[in-house]
Amino acid sequence: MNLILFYVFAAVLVLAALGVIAVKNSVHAALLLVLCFFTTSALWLLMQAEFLAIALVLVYVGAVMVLFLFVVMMLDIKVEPLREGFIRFLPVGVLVAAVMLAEMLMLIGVRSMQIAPPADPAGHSNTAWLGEALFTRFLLPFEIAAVILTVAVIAAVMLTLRKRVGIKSQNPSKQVAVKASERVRIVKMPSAVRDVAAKSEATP
Amino acid sequence: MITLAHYIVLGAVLFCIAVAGVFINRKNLIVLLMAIELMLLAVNMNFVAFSRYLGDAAGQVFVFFILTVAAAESAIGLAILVVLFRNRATINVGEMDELKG
Amino acid sequence: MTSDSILLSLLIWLPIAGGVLVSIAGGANANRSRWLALAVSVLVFAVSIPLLTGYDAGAGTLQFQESHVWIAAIGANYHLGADGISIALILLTTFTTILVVLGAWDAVHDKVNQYMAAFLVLEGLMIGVFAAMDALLFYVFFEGMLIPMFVIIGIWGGPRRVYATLKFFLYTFFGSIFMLIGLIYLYLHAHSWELSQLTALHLSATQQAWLFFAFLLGFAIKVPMWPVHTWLPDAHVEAPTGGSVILAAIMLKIGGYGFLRFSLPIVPDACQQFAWLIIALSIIAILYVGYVALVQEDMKKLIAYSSVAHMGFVTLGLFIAFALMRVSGDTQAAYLGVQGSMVQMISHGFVSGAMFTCVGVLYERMHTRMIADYGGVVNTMPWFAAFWVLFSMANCGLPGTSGFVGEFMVILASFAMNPWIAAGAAFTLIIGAAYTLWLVKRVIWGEVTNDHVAKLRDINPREALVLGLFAAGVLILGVWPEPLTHLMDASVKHIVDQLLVVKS
Amino acid sequence: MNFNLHDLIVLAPEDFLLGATCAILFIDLFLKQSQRAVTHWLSIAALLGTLGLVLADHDPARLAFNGAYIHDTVAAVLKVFILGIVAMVFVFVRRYLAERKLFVGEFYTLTLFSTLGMLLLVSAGNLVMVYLGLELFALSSYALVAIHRDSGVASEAAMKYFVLGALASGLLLYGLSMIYGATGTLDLAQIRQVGGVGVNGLAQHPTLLAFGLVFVVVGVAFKFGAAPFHMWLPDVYEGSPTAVTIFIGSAPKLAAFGMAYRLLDSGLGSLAPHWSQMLAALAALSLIIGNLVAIAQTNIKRMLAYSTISHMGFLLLGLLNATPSGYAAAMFYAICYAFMTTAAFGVILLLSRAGFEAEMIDDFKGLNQRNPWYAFVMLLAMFSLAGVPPLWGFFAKLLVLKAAIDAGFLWLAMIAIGMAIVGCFYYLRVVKAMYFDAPADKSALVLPQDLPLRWLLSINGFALIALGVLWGPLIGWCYRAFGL
Amino acid sequence: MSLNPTMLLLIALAPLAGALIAGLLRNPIGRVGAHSVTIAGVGVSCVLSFYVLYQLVWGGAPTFNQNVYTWFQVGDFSTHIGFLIDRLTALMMVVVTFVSLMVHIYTIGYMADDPGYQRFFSYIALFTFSMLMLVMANNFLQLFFGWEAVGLVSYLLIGFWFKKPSAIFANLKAFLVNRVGDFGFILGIAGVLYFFHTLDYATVFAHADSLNGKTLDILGATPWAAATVICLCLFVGAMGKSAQVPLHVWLPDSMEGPTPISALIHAATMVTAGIFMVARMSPLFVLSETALSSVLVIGATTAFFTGLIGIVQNDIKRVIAYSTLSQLGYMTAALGASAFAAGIFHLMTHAFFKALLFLGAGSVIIAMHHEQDMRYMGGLRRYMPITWITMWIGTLALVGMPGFAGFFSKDAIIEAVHESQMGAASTYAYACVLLGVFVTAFYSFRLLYLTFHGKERFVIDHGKPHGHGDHGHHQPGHLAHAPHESPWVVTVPLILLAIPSVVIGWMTVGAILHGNYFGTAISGAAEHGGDAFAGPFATMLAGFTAPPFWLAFAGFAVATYIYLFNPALADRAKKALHPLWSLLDHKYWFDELYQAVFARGGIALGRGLWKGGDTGVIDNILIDSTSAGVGRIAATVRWVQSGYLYTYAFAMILGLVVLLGGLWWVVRV
Repeated sequence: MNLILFYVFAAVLVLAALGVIAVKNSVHAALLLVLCFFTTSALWLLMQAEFLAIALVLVYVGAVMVLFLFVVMMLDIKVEPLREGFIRFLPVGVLVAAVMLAEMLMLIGVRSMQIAPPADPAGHSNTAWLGEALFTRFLLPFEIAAVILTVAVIAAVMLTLRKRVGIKSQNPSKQVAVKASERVRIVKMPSAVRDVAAKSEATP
Repeated sequence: MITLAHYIVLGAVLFCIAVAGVFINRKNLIVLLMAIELMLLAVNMNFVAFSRYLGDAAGQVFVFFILTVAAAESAIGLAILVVLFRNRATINVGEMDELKG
Repeated sequence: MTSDSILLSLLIWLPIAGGVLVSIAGGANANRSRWLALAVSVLVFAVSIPLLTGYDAGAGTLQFQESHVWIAAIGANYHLGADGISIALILLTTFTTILVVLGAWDAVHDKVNQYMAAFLVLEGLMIGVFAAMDALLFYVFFEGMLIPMFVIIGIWGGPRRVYATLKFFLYTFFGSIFMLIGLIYLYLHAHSWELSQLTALHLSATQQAWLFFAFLLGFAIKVPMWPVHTWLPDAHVEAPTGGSVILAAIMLKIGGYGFLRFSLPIVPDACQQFAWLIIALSIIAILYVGYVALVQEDMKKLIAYSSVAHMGFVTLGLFIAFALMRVSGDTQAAYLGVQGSMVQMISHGFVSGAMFTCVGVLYERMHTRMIADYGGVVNTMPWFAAFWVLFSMANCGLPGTSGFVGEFMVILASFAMNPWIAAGAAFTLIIGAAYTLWLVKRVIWGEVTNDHVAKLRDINPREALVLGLFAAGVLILGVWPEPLTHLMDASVKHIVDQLLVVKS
Repeated sequence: MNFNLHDLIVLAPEDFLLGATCAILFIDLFLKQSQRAVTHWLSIAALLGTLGLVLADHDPARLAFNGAYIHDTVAAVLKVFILGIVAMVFVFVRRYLAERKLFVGEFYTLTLFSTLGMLLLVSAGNLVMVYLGLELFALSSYALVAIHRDSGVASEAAMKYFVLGALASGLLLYGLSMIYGATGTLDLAQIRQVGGVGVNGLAQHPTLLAFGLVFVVVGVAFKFGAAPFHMWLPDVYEGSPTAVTIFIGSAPKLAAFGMAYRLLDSGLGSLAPHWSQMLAALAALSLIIGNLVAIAQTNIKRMLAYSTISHMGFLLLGLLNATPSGYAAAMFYAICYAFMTTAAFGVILLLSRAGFEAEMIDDFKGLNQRNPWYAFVMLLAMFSLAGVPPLWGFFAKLLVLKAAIDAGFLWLAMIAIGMAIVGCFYYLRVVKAMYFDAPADKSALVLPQDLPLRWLLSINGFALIALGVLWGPLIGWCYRAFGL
Repeated sequence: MSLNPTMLLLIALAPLAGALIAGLLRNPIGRVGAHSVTIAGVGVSCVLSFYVLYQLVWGGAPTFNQNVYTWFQVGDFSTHIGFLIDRLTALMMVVVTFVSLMVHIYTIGYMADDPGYQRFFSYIALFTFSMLMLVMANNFLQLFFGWEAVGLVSYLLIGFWFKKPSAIFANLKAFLVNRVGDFGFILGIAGVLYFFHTLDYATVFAHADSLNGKTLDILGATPWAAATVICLCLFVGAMGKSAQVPLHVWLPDSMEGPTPISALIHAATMVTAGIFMVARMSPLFVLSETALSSVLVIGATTAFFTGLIGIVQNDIKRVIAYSTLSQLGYMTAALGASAFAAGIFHLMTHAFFKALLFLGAGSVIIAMHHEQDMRYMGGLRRYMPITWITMWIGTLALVGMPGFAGFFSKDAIIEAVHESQMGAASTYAYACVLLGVFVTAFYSFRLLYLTFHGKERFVIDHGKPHGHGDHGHHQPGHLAHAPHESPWVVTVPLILLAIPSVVIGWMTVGAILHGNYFGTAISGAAEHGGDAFAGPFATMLAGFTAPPFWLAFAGFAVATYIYLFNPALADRAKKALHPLWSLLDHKYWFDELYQAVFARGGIALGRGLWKGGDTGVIDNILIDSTSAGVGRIAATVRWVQSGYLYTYAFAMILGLVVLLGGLWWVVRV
């Protein structure tokens, strides 16, 4: 039963993956990639990796792919010219990929991997199992991952945030923070009657 | 019975598709980024499978980190893409050849 | 570790420090640079005198030794030492540098401080080459020389200086870097860079053959031997006078010196095996290059080619010694061959240096080096002509001048090997005289050929001093070479005796 | 297994740097542009403080965080030089940034984060740490390359760097997954142990580990910029602002060495015969491609990029020896290379002005007449890069050649020296331009009033010759780091 | 009583000192100073040389052989500068210094108007020094030293008038041809060292016999006798210096130099160095029959064939030059016939009378304002009687008029050649030397008649300005004023040389040829003294009946008839025998041949090697095309860096695939 499920999901996954790299439209590709993630998630569930299966959907589908789609939409890219030359270079690409796959399978030695998974101990919780490892043995990496995310934020902001000049927009915080003394400027004006000499001095 | 080999072969196939996607794709940068995501997916598949069949949590923890980093990576990648698009008004790989030789 | 004397260190670092001083203190003030450089070079020469007086020539061993750990991690030592051969060459260096500084007095106006500094630094490096008894140290000095010379030719050289200096640099770099591989290989076996250790190493015939060719590339290009000599004419032609003088007088010697210090003692069996090759190349150098020199239209090129031919004697002398020792066991002739090539090196230092200085004197006045532009110079420059004829005679090996001594010894020694080799070498008597005296005929003798020659003024006292000092060297060495041979005799014996050790 | 404070003390330098970086990030927010110098000096102070902490720790090698973090002399040496060089880079680039409106806090924070990534990378004790250190360093670099947002070439370079970098880390990860599968552990020490006795657990196939190794080698080669994984390098060097190029071109090579050492020796040391061969092939290709293509360049930054490729080929010569002395040679090479490259780029930075990048070889024409001293510094850098004694670069080459010959790769050493001659040619072209060509503008060079840059650059140049003569202590340190 | 080393040093160094003072201080000391100091130097040498001769011959001094200083020492082998003074040396010293002294004095007159006056004195004094070093040497090295030094001075003196293209051509030619000889010489020396391990005469000659049976592989299958090789090599040196065919070509051209040096160097002393050398080496030469027969043939050939050329020459000096060649041939033939003493004897007599002839010719040339062509002379005897008479004396000595110096020596040579036992070589040589006598007489008297007798063929243009300094710019045969006898500084040396030309043979023939004068200095010297010697007078009387006298007389007669009585006959003969005349006029085309083969051939070869070898193959093909090739490869490889991301990625993947393939290749089992 599981095996059938595996083959189904695997087939979908591979087809979707091929679709990602082959379809014309970036939006379609993104959606196919989402499909890939879902099927992968299902395959991981088959391995009782529940936490990661959910995380994959949440992180990727929920965050990363949305970002992708957002960018695709935002950039308003013309699709047609992006497809040129695909067919011409396909044979070489397929050949190299095939050679690589052959080499990989040869060297991995899949035949020796035809083993069954060990049985799970009773009451095993994948999440607890992971959590324990994460916060004991992998505490330092965990912290560093946080730093990496910080870097990503800094970098993304730095690269994309623009203070555009020449735009007349209000600055609400400034507006709110203004004091009364700054609102009114008292200008001392001379009284109407002045001697002629002073006037002529003022207007050169 | 699903053996380890099933997952590893699937991972390898995915990986090769991703690799092919990177260098067959001559035009669209976004698809290129997606191919890279596919590649990471293949890697994750391997890690999860090994972790499961070894009964060792470390592999799955690694996947956790990969997911995290990949998210950050996408953010930066897309940011760069946006900057590039602003400068060049294109994300066509074939037009990105000012630096060469 | 040990330190008999700091004299050699002083000789190496004093000029280098002096060079730095000149380049900084001299600044844009050309005269100050000149005087400073002169002071430094004279001082260095003065410091080198104790080498001669303090040397126990009878022993022939390394003296004035100084050894400190340099790089402990790889066993490299700062080991200096000098035997008779080194001392002779060091003195040649310090002496010639003075003349180069003097010779450039009026010839160089542009960036004088840099010019002088480059020569002083070069002097220090060259002394380092002759004094280094550690292979790595040797190599560092050996290669380091290229930098100042590259700059000298490139900045102050003639119109094709860039081509010439690049060719010079890449050619010599090419050779020496293969030598480096050889040295590293040796180091990996000996776990030391000490020359004495490398010499003591036992190597198989194949290993020796490879090493031999690695060294050969390095030294043959430096010497230069036919057919890797073509950088030399270009470099000489384009180099400023001082550059040519140093190049011919000293840098070429380093190739010969290298053969003697490295090839011969370290890979004696391969040297024996391939002696025929070197001998053949040397004879070709003497004959072929002699003919090529004959037809040159540029004075400097002619002298450059004659240098190649003369250096052929150096390699010939060294390698017949080999063949002799191993085949006929004629030790006496072997000494004579090696000694002859050493004397030839010193002598060629004087003669070629003097010849290039002479060309420089003419070039400063006429700004051409083409033979065809001259003629009848003796009419306007009699004293200069006298010097020129003297040096030309030395160049064609006239007895009584230094040029004769080395050639004579080598010819005598090579007869013991094979009369035909001697005949090939002796042919230089004819061809050497032909190209040199034909040059003299076309440049010096005859009626004044053009207005430019008619306007030439004779050498000034400074030039006379430079040429006079060269002439003194040429004549003293020619009339009485005994002090020089005595200086080197025991050291030569020492080296030649090592040749008999079969290592493989 | 429990967290203990001791671990954080072992990590003191990284702790300090992270804290300082965050502080700078925060402080910078409140600074006006005219006060940006505060960020500049604080960043340098942070680096030097970290450097001090690294030096202050004389304890012998130990681990922290369950082996995730290795504190040993190798890491210490690499960190000292990484920090020192980054600090030097900061001094070098200030004026350049200011003149191009790039003098922003992000440059400093990103560089500091990147540096932190490098520090962690060289101390990594398991595969996760390697990956995270690498990514921390790499992600910051991608952003840095694009820091000049209005520059088309910069963003193009950043994009190429990013895509290829991501591809490379994908490949690396794939390899790591195989290693994990083959050995059942992520810990480098354990991997070495397991790999040493044969293949363990699930992966019964004998070549699985070696299979993973290939991907690891690719990942390492990418970081070094070794051919054929070098293609990002010229474009990134040329496209980035010189201030970023000098950073990318210097310290990361040390980090890459650290990464290679951790992965290949600490982790996969048992496969040394395999990876030696692979590195040999990469080295040969790097030497050939790097040197040959450099000849054809007219842009000095691009030329230096190709020269980097060839130098990485040299560095690999040391690495592939797979013995402590070979590693020491490679590390020495990396350190030396970093200094040579900062000197060369330093002169470019010095010569550049607002609106003038000084990045063409022709821009150096007649420099000797206009400013002899900096021409001389550049000359030293060029001859050192070319490997001419008595400059530092020669000794670095000497050691790696020795290592290669020692390992039996005589053919490779021959290629290396053959290519060194070719290499000489293009370095000499720069010297030729500076010394032999007449300047387009004969006036004396107006040097910027940036005394820290001028002094430090002079010192850097002088170091190339001083360490050429007295390199004993440094190589001694490298040797000791590897237990020799 | 033995010789005083200091005195010997003084003999050698006094001329050197003179040369240096005159040469380096030419302006401060002026003309008078220059000639005074050099004449003083040479004079001292001359007097002391006579004293040395006296001591050796009459004072009973033993042979002096002592080193002055070590030249170099290598291992156990050392070379020295030192003196070997035996009777041969002493004889040579006397000849050299005496002739040199005469020439010095003569030069005062001859060069009176020349701007290079001091330089000239410096040179000839230097020459005297060099020649003395040569003859006084006690080893091969010093011999070679002197040998080359005289060559140098010869070079400088031939080119003394360095503005004359012909002069600077001639000096180059002289030097180079001599170098060909030296090439052989130095190989000979090398051979000596190889076999004897020393270069000292005494040791070498003492062990000369050890050479017997030693061989060298030179050419072909059979090894050559060592003695033959060495002697032939040494003789090549002698051929160069003593201008033997085929290396004779430089000597006639050397007449471009001022006449005094033609007398001194190219007649009396330097050119005879080869003869001296072979005589010195006689202990070696006697070991090789082959070498001796070669010497004989070459000497005889030179004696006859170069003499023939003298017949057709018009230049007064060239006639004497060819005569010198011919006489050198006689000397060489004597050496070849093992009559070393006879060779030296002729060397000595020849030195006097040939110097006399040259100086006489020089005197004529002064009178003719540096016109040397005999076709524009004639009848000069009226203007310059002393020259005329001394020239007659010299000529008589040359042609071997019984009683005159040349008679004794030449007769001895002809006799020796006649007696030599070398088969065909001897026969040929004998024929040559006999015919040579006729030829000698013919051209000698032709010279006398054309110069001093007959009618005047020059024109005296009074009033035309002229300068003594500019040579060769005047119209041939036109003189500014009438010729007159030369001043006493010229005539006195003529007279002083005429005296020995007459008497020296008479005085010394007994001692030298028959009296064992040379003792052990020359091998084989006594062998030919075996026949009965009844004193010079008897020899002289016998000479009148011998074939040489009649041949000489025939020559005299023919010359007298043609040039004194029937001048038109000469032209007719010239036309009738045109091919022969042309052959002689072109000196057998030696010059043309050498010019074509060695000069032009050498230049062509050099150019070929330079353009073809150095520039073509080494530089263009090996060096430049390599660098160009590298550049092309660079341009190609650069193209791979296309700028496209997919190319970059593809390269990475390809790298990965290759590495994987490599791994697969390695691990496949």
